[in-house]
Amino acid sequence: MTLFADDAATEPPSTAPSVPLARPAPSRTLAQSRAFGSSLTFLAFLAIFAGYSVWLGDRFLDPGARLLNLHQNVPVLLIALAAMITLVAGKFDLSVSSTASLTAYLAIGLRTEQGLPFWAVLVACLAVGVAVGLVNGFLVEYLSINAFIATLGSGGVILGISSVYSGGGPLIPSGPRAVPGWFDALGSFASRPPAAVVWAIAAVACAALVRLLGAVVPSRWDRTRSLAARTVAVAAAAALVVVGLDVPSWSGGVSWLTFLLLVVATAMWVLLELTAFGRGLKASGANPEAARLAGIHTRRHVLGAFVLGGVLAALAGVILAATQGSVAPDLAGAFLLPAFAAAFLSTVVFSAGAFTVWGTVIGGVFVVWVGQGLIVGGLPNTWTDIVNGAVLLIAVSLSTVVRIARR
Amino acid sequence: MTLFADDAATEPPSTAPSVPLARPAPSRTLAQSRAFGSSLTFLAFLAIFAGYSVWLGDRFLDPGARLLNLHQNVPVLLIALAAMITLVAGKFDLSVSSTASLTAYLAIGLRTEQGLPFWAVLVACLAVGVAVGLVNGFLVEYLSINAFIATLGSGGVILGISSVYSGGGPLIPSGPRAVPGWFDALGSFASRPPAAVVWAIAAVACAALVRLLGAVVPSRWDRTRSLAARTVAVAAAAALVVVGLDVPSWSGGVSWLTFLLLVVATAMWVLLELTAFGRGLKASGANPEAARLAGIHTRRHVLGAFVLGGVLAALAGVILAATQGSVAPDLAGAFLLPAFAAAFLSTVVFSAGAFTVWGTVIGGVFVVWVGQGLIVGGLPNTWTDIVNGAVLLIAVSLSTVVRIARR
Amino acid sequence: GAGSGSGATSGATSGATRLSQDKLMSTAAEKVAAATSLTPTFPVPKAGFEAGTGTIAVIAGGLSAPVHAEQAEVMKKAVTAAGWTVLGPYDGKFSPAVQGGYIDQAIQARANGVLLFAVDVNTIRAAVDRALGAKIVVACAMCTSGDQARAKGVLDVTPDFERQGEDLGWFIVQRSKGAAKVAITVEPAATGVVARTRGLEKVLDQCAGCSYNEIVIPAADSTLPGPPQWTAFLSAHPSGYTDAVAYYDGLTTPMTKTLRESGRTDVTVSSYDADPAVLSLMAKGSAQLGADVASPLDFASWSAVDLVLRSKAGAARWDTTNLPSVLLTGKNIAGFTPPLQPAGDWHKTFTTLWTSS
Amino acid sequence: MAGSAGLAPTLRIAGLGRSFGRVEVLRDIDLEIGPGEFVGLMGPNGAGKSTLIKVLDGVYPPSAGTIRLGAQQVPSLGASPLVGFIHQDLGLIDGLTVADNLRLGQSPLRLVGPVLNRPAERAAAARALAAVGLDLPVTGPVGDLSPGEKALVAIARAFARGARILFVDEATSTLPPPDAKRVVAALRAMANAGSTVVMVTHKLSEILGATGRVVLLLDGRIAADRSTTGLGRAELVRMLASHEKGAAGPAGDPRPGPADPAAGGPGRTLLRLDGAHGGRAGPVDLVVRAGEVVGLTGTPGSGLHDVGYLAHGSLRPSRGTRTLAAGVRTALVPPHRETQGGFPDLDVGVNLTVSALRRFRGAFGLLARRRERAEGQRLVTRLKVRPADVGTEFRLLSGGNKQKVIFGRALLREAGVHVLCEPTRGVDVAARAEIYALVRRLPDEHTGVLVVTSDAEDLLAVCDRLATVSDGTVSDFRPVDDLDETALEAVL
Ligand SMILES: Nc1ncnc2c1ncn2[C@@H]1O[C@H](COP(=O)(O)OP(=O)(O)OP(=O)(O)O)[C@@H](O)[C@H]1O
Ligand SMILES: Nc1ncnc2c1ncn2[C@@H]1O[C@H](COP(=O)(O)OP(=O)(O)OP(=O)(O)O)[C@@H](O)[C@H]1O
Ligand SMILES: [Mg+2]
Ligand SMILES: [Mg+2]
Repeated sequence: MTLFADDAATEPPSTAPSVPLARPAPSRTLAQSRAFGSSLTFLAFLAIFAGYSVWLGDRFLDPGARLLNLHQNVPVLLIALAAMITLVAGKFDLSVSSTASLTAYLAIGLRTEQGLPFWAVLVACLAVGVAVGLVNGFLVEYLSINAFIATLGSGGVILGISSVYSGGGPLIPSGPRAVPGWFDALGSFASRPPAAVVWAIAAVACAALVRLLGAVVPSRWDRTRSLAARTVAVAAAAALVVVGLDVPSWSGGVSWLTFLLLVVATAMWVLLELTAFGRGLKASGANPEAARLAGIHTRRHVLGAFVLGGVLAALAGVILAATQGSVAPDLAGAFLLPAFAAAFLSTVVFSAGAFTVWGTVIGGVFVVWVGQGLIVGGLPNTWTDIVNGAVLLIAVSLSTVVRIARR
Repeated sequence: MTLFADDAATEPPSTAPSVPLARPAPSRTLAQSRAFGSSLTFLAFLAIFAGYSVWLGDRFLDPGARLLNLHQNVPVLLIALAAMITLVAGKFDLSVSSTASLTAYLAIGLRTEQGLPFWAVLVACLAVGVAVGLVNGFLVEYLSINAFIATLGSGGVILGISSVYSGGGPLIPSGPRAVPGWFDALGSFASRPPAAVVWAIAAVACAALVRLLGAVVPSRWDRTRSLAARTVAVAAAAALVVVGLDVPSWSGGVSWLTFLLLVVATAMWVLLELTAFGRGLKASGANPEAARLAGIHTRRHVLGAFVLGGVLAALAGVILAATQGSVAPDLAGAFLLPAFAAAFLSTVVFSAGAFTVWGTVIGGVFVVWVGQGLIVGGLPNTWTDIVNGAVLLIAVSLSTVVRIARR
Repeated sequence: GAGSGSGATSGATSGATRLSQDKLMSTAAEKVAAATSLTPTFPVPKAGFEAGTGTIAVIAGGLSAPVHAEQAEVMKKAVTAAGWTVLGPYDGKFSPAVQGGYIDQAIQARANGVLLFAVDVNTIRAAVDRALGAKIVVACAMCTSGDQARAKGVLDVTPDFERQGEDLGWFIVQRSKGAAKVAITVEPAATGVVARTRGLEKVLDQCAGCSYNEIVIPAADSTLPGPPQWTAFLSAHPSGYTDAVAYYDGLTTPMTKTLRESGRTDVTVSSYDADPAVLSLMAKGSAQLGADVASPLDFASWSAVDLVLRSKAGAARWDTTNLPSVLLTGKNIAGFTPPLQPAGDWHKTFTTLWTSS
Repeated sequence: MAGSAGLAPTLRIAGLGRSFGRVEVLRDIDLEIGPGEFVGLMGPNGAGKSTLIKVLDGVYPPSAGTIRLGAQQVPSLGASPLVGFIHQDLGLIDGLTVADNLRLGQSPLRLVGPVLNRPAERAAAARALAAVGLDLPVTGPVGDLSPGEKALVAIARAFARGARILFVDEATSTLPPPDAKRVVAALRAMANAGSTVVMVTHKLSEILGATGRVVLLLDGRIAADRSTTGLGRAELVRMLASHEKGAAGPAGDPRPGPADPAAGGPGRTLLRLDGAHGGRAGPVDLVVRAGEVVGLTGTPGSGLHDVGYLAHGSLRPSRGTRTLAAGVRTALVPPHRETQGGFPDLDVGVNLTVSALRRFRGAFGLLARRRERAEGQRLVTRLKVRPADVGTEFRLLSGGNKQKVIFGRALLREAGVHVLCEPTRGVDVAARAEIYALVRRLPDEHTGVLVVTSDAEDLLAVCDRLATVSDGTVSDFRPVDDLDETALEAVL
């Protein structure tokens, strides 16, 4: 920071009266109400689940079943994250589900039909994700095609490639060149990382919470006091949750896939919040022109987002193949809308307008749980669409309604 | 013009050399190159069809078959127009296909099950469209919910209503309360308006063309000369088309549905281009804040767009019921992506970025024709997705590539 | 996959012997007469057993298809009649990912059995393996799961799809007097369709004067206007074809519609599934419709429940992979009352069996 | 770079040109700027000032000419860490925090691997802000800042990046005088310390007060280039005017004579605010009568513009009342033209007529598009918008020309009450005089004007009476006749 070494010297006394422009209390209150307002949707979902718990009891509050929902939706959530990352960059990527469908085929087909070693299969699948991302990014950023139509077109091509590859039929692995056992096991809810790993994660999450709470503690408290207070608060809350919700029985329910999802989401959160790339991406999405003028290579950033989206979608496809054990045409096609719904939910679950990683994951899971509660509760099948849609709308509108009412 | 009534008096003489309205030369070229650049995609499609004609001959250039494609896709195109009108307003409406599915049920069910007179059935269907539009508009404009997620949610609810109404099954009209014969006939390709009507439309189209050409004729020509030149040009082109493409045999192929589509599209074009509402809608879509400050009731305009979209989608559903004769769950679900593809194609078919009515209709039909040509040409089915997607991408990118190259 | 392109005309493949015209027509008459009998014999289990109690998850291929929704309810009724608990019915949404997910939920809920309706278990292999591994009985009504899956323990309850294709084939041969040119729609992703097509083509291969073309229509495209592949096929072949086969009745309506709108009267559409709408048209004597194949859906659903109960109770199973079906044509349609089922109170037969040891 | 911290390399531009299509926006630009120089770049709207700066930044490649930085020839200056640019719209990203905006485009401070050191970045950001005399929480979004704060943040960013040559495009045009003064003083200090500063401005006082050299750009060419030492205001005005035929009359005197309201002075009351609250304004009591021009001014954060919105009706009073005389329309020139002003992708014609469509209703209630276009074209010519073509897309216009179009839109509405917020923001000297003349001509027996501005010159030039806004409340009105600029500043 050479510039600031000699600040004192270069600064003219006249320009540095350091009189703050009036920025009174309102902005503080604004920020606070914003934090509250932006978690309202989250609270609304919790309220729904509380309602379910009263209504359905253990049939809904069944840790195993709920974690199974999470496990089963890992591919959808990965696709949602893929959609989210391009949305952060201000673009649509409608090809994510087609990419997943393609790599699902390749993950099994390249082994059983072409006989590639399995590591090569995985590399090939991720390479496909990269290639798809590069093509999409090229179309959108270098040929300036509207992302919606560009990825609609490229999605069609990708799906077409999968149907050419498969001949339009399903692919059922058989014969001597089977996929490795661990790959099959990966898809199973029963294959789980050691409990220690899960507890370690929980510990890290608590630590993060302690840190985050720093923003809430009155600023006049000194460091030690604040830290102590926060630690006690988090520990108490954790104990309550552990005992109240019977967490030890849950903790065994975190499958490898769930674990993988958490790892991926954490990595993406770090990427978006704690790296220069993430910052550049947000800037490019929010105001590409300004970002470019600020010296950010917006094209490369957006291209990077498409590539990352492609890789995540490819990963989702591979995992889908693992959970299914076989592949049918457009296996992931039905995931497109739920994935986008989760991504858009993230703009209200934890934030007021921005797409977030954890909002996507949690929003996606919550929607699944709402639906599950209805099915468990025995709502006639014909009604589920209505109630699901209505719950989504209510949860989302709550935050804005309250915001409007507060004005 | 009270303000400018005294312009001549107060204006310094030097600045008022009676500047004629003719544009200065440089911007003229700009406008021309823009017009050319924005019709490149259109030309690319024509080139593809020319290629098909050489390759497939009468098997592709079969007026009856091509008009049948148009006829069959009228519901899709109406849904595309519904999607387009909200896109003009800067919003997404993902509920259009669900609305169509619902009104398809109602169109048959309210008559055969509830026994309403058929006019009341039609009114009820359109009323459903209005209601859906009002709800969507309310969610988006008054509760400020992101349109993507709002209409995803409302679409779910609407679809749910249709499945509750139908009990989840299909609806096959039978028994004494049949739908009127004209309604059944409406869906048929064989029921056609008198040829005179078709010719009248063609004449109006030619007149419009004569008028539009006014922008191209050298401005130094006087009025009579210009009019004469344009008329001759259009008449010659029309004659060429009539004889070369055997139009008399086509003209008989315009079904009532196609006619209806043309009427609806014309009405929408008038609304968007020639009314204050259309102008306000475009402004609201382009910059809502600026529009509001300029005195436009943006909320009402956007609400209006949603209502119009709802009505068009409802109409599409009614027509779908007429063409199908019976209704199955989520009949129109598969139309959502093609409809949006057509709407987005309109941003490149005839314009450089703006959504247009005729671009939507023509883009939608062209995509269908491209696919038909491929299948007729015997392209293995597994390849159609690839080629379809690729054609879409190439057609769309052409205009931008050329634009970039010209810089 | 089994799909060849829509352009590939097949002749006699793999050494199928062609029959002489006389032999062909007499065989056809014989086969059609047998297939059109409205009172086929149903296999009936004899041994009774004590059903006890347990839980069965019911998963339909996709509830948006009326047949699936209906049969899911039939299954539910049967399970309840046996005094067992039902999970579901679940909507498989025609997505293997969703269907497999519900099987995993059944495992998680410790169900004793999984009842599938028209689900391709091969596309959810991993979930089925997990269920079988957890000692859960998996029975599938209206499925051709294949030898591999059956060997693993999947219980199919179904008519012989290949036979249904053959029946339709013989009908077409007879109708055209041995000179049929057939457009066969296929969906290579659906094993049932593939099996029916196999049977159909096997018969047509024996007919020297017959030929056929396959038109691949992916299920996703089957609801698009036309469907596009069919519209294009018609404009590519203005004449020459005598017959078309829709791979299920959901396609029959749009296909006949498109035929009518292109002013074609030269092609007759035959199909499977005996959809009420199609049957009512056929009963009215529609010239566009050939034959339709009816399967004993209700009976299959009940039989599937019976199989699960039997497996749980350790009772001997019976052969359910060859349920009868009936070929419906303009001639016998008047005498047919849906659904296709055994005569008498057969529901009672089952419930009695389930409570007698 | 610690050693050379003081001196910037010399910048040499030779034969620089740039065309868009066939339109030559810049031609034959020759400039040599040495270290420590503070150059003011002037010229009418659309002269090519912003384009010149964008070409130097590398946003557009030049069509001709060379750029040398020190001894080295470079394709553009954008890549050099020694050069900073602040464009007309500041280039900040509203959704990101102040700290993030400050770090954009700088090499990131890292913790481990690619992970950023957030606390260090925040500290650095706070230091950068302090260098321009700003004290803000760096974790809040930039969108919450006032324009003045944003400008200072943008400048702080450029300095923090180590820039020794700084190009500033009208950063002060959106600022109220006190903030503008601070910004200019900060730039002057940088120049004194050996940096090079090139500032685009339309404000004569800034040229005269701070810069050492003025470059006048006309029609994409350098028309004059001289030192400001010994240059008087009158001489500068003459210099500008001598190159602008036609605009000379009014431009020569930025303060035309006092208003000449319709006979009989102010007429009936058109608009009245009684104890109205809205946004950060309130309680507001205000009356606008026919035939008068009412002025309002105030400091940032005072809720000044909210009073404007209240008067216009785009902000509904949460308390109190707003009464508009029967049959009276209102029109608004919004304060922030880049975001609130225009429809970038629609053409100038549409942008002009959008508030006055009712005037172009023809047969069957359809728009008479020919008449509409003709009227738009007339206004474009009248306001000297460049390019003078209603078919141009709005986003292609230069900043000042955008302002003219938005002003034209308000005129076309034929409203009874015109609310003009910052009506002359970013327009050139000639256009400013033109706008003053137009505003003076607006009030009559049916029309009143409310000018809401932080630019004192506007008030003196057009208003009959004025008041100040502070903390959302409006002070007592004073007639403007007996005030001059210094007296006015005393009032503020
Ligand atoms: N991308 C572009 N395409 C075509 N014309 C352009 C483009 N960018 C700028 N112009 C034109 O170039 C001219 C110069 O614009 P520029 O923004 O440089 O003016 P300026 O001197 O900064 O004016 P102001 O004082 O109003 O900001 C204008 O007429 C503008 O319309
Ligand atoms: N909606 C808001 N809520 C709270 N504070 C705000 C809001 N908008 C702006 N501010 C704060 O107010 C201060 C001044 O903003 P600005 O410069 O826009 O004021 P102004 O122009 O005098 O008022 P206005 O434009 O509202 O009439 C800034 O510090 C900004 O952070
Ligand atoms: Mg400028
Ligand atoms: Mg302001």
